[in-house]
Amino acid sequence: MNTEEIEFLAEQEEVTIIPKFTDSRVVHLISGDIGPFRAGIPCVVPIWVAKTLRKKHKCKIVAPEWMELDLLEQKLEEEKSSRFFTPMPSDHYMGIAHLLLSDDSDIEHADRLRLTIKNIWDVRVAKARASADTFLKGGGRHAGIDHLTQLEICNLRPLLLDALDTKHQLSVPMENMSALNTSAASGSLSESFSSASTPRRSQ
Amino acid sequence: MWGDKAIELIKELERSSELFPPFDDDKVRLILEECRVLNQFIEDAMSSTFDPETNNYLAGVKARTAALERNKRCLLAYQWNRLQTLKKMRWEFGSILPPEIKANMSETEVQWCTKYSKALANYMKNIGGRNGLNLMLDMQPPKDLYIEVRCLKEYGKLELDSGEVFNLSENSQHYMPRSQVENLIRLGVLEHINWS
Amino acid sequence: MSNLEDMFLNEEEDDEEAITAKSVLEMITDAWVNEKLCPEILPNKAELVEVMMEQIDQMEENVLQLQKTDLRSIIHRQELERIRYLIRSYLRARLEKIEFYSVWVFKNQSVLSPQELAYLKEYLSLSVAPLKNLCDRFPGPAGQLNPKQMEIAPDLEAHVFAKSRVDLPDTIIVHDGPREEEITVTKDSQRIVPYSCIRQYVRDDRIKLI
Amino acid sequence: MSLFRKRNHYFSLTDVLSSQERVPITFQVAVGYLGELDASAEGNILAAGTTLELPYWLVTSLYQEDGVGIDLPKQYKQAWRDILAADAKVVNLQRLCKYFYEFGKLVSLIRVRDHQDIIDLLIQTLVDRHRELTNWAVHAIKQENEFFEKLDDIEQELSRRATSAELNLSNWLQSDCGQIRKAEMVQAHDRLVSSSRTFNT
Repeated sequence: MNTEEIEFLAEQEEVTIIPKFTDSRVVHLISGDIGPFRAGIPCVVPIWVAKTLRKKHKCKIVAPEWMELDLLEQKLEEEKSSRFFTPMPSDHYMGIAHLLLSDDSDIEHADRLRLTIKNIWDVRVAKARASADTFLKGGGRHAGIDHLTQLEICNLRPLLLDALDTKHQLSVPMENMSALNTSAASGSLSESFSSASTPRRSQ
Repeated sequence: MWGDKAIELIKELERSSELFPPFDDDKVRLILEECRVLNQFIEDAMSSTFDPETNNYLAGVKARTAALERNKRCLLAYQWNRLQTLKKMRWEFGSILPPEIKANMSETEVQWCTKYSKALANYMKNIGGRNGLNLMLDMQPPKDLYIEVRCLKEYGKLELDSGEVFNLSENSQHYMPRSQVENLIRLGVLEHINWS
Repeated sequence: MSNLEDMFLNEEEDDEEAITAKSVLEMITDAWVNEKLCPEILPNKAELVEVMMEQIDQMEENVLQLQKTDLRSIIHRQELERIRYLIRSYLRARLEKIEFYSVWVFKNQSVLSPQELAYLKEYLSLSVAPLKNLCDRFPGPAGQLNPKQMEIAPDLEAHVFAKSRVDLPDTIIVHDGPREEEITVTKDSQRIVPYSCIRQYVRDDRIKLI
Repeated sequence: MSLFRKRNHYFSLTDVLSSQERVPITFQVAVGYLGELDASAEGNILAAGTTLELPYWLVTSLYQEDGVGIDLPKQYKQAWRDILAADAKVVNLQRLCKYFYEFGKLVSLIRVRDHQDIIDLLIQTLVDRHRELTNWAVHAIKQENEFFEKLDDIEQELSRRATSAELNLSNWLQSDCGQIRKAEMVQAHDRLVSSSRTFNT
């Protein structure tokens, strides 16, 4: 999966908005009901709805609870000092930050929030790369990766899985690599010979 | 050496700077000629007498059998990989391929493309309810219903499902439904501008 | 019609067990992610897709009643585009595997929907033809297609990232050369593992790929 | 699709190419009907004591014959094992053998007594170079190609995949993602067509 596809998933997460309009009818979306909307009264909608409403100047988006500077700076410290990945407030923290903290965001301190979240991301990704390397060096075919989020995994995938697969395939006795090309394929002829003549040296 | 022409064919394909190099029928014919000679040896050997001292053809037969299999593998890999490219092109260019590419296709490949298109069309007609589902659309996650586009080349009139008609002349800019212009953007007729 | 459809249509009568449109959509979303990340083609969810396409058709008609500029219409249409994308991308991911692993999938065809199976058959016959043409020009016994060689099997030993939806009743076993390791899998735990050792759980939706 | 699956099947170009790499083979006895393999052979007999370097696929059909022996290609011999063990990162694998890993795996199958040594060498080399490769791939956007050109074919593909994931992410971070783009092949085609036009005029 790529970044855009994971962002698509993040857009389905819910967020609180403050509508600037009133419409007492509930909208029956396939993904669940939203509304009614009352100007000034917060309500919860999927992020993609919030983005659309906002583009039309129909609402303000409220920061999720976890999107708070003090909290995030604490999180950053925690992440730095832990050997493991610490649990994140949302499995889509990076995607949501990206969706909600644009340049003209409604959310206060958007710049600093964005920076802090990016710092957390950087610490985690560096940690992930280092442990990927250790894992690859150490051997073994499985490892716990609790609390890694989808986007982090997406970033790690080609670096780790391809190398891991390659390493594994080098080490297993070959059944299906290109032996196809030669001995197996020419088997029919050489077999008919082996009985007729010289004994073949066994491996 | 046996198999040299076959590996040249493979390298040609691997190293070509072209999206779809011409089908190298001359080389294919040379490889098949080599195979004929190899096969002749094997047939002759099989029908002659075997004598471990004076007429030991075993190694010769084994090596030639391997060479035959090798040539076959290279030829099949050549054709198979070209079909993979054609397939990808069907998804990217649509059903009409550029003349430069068409010119490089063998007769078999031209036919294959037609059949592949037909098979896909059949499948897409039979899925997703009443009207079928065109899988060539929505290649990226959708964002906005309407998007801004600039026309990169003269295209002429485009009629939307709604009946509305747009005149797509070079450098003109339009605000149009994403779902109905995505294809033209992917083909390079339109450019998606001012996205968010 | 299928049980699923019955449940779906009876949703108002039996609230507890009912499968709502929302939950069908969630299941399709999960199927999409799994299919994108899984080395092999997974059992099809054609029933879910059918139900969802009917929903879409219905919703489309309802939306026609609304003014095009009505905010509600815009949001509905946007949702329809999102769901259609999801279904298209999901079916494309399957199609890609059907084509690439065609011979292997043909042998394991129970995972396909009837439409996919029909497509696979057509694809196989049209793809074999050019290769067979070449083989026909071959002298001697080599001039035959060997179906065994043509078969490309998915790499079930490929490593994947997985997350468990449940506490698994049994441990899973990871083979690493002569060594075997047992792992207890708890709900929401995440790991890197070879696909082969969680295959059955991915296929029955107890473990999802991430 | 896993990199392994993509590169290893009957139709795979990389698999065909890696089985074309050469293996030293010695005929201790004269062998008939193989003169074609040796330009200096007289008639169709390969003289006793002839040593040739033949493509892997051909060697597999002959190496089990009486009086035929194979040697390890130089890159898997002790001298190179030592060099790679000392510092695998600095070795130009591309020059040493374009399909170092995949060919090595193939060779290990026909040299039973060296099998484990070769596999160990391949794995150790892959692991030793991986960190460097990762670092390079992640920062590839702003670097020159000198490092890349030293990678074996599979390493190059690995790092291309990693680089493209990294690029995908950095574009997204710069909000460069919502744009609907020209299809990849259409773009490549247009570029080729326009460059050939420039060339012709």
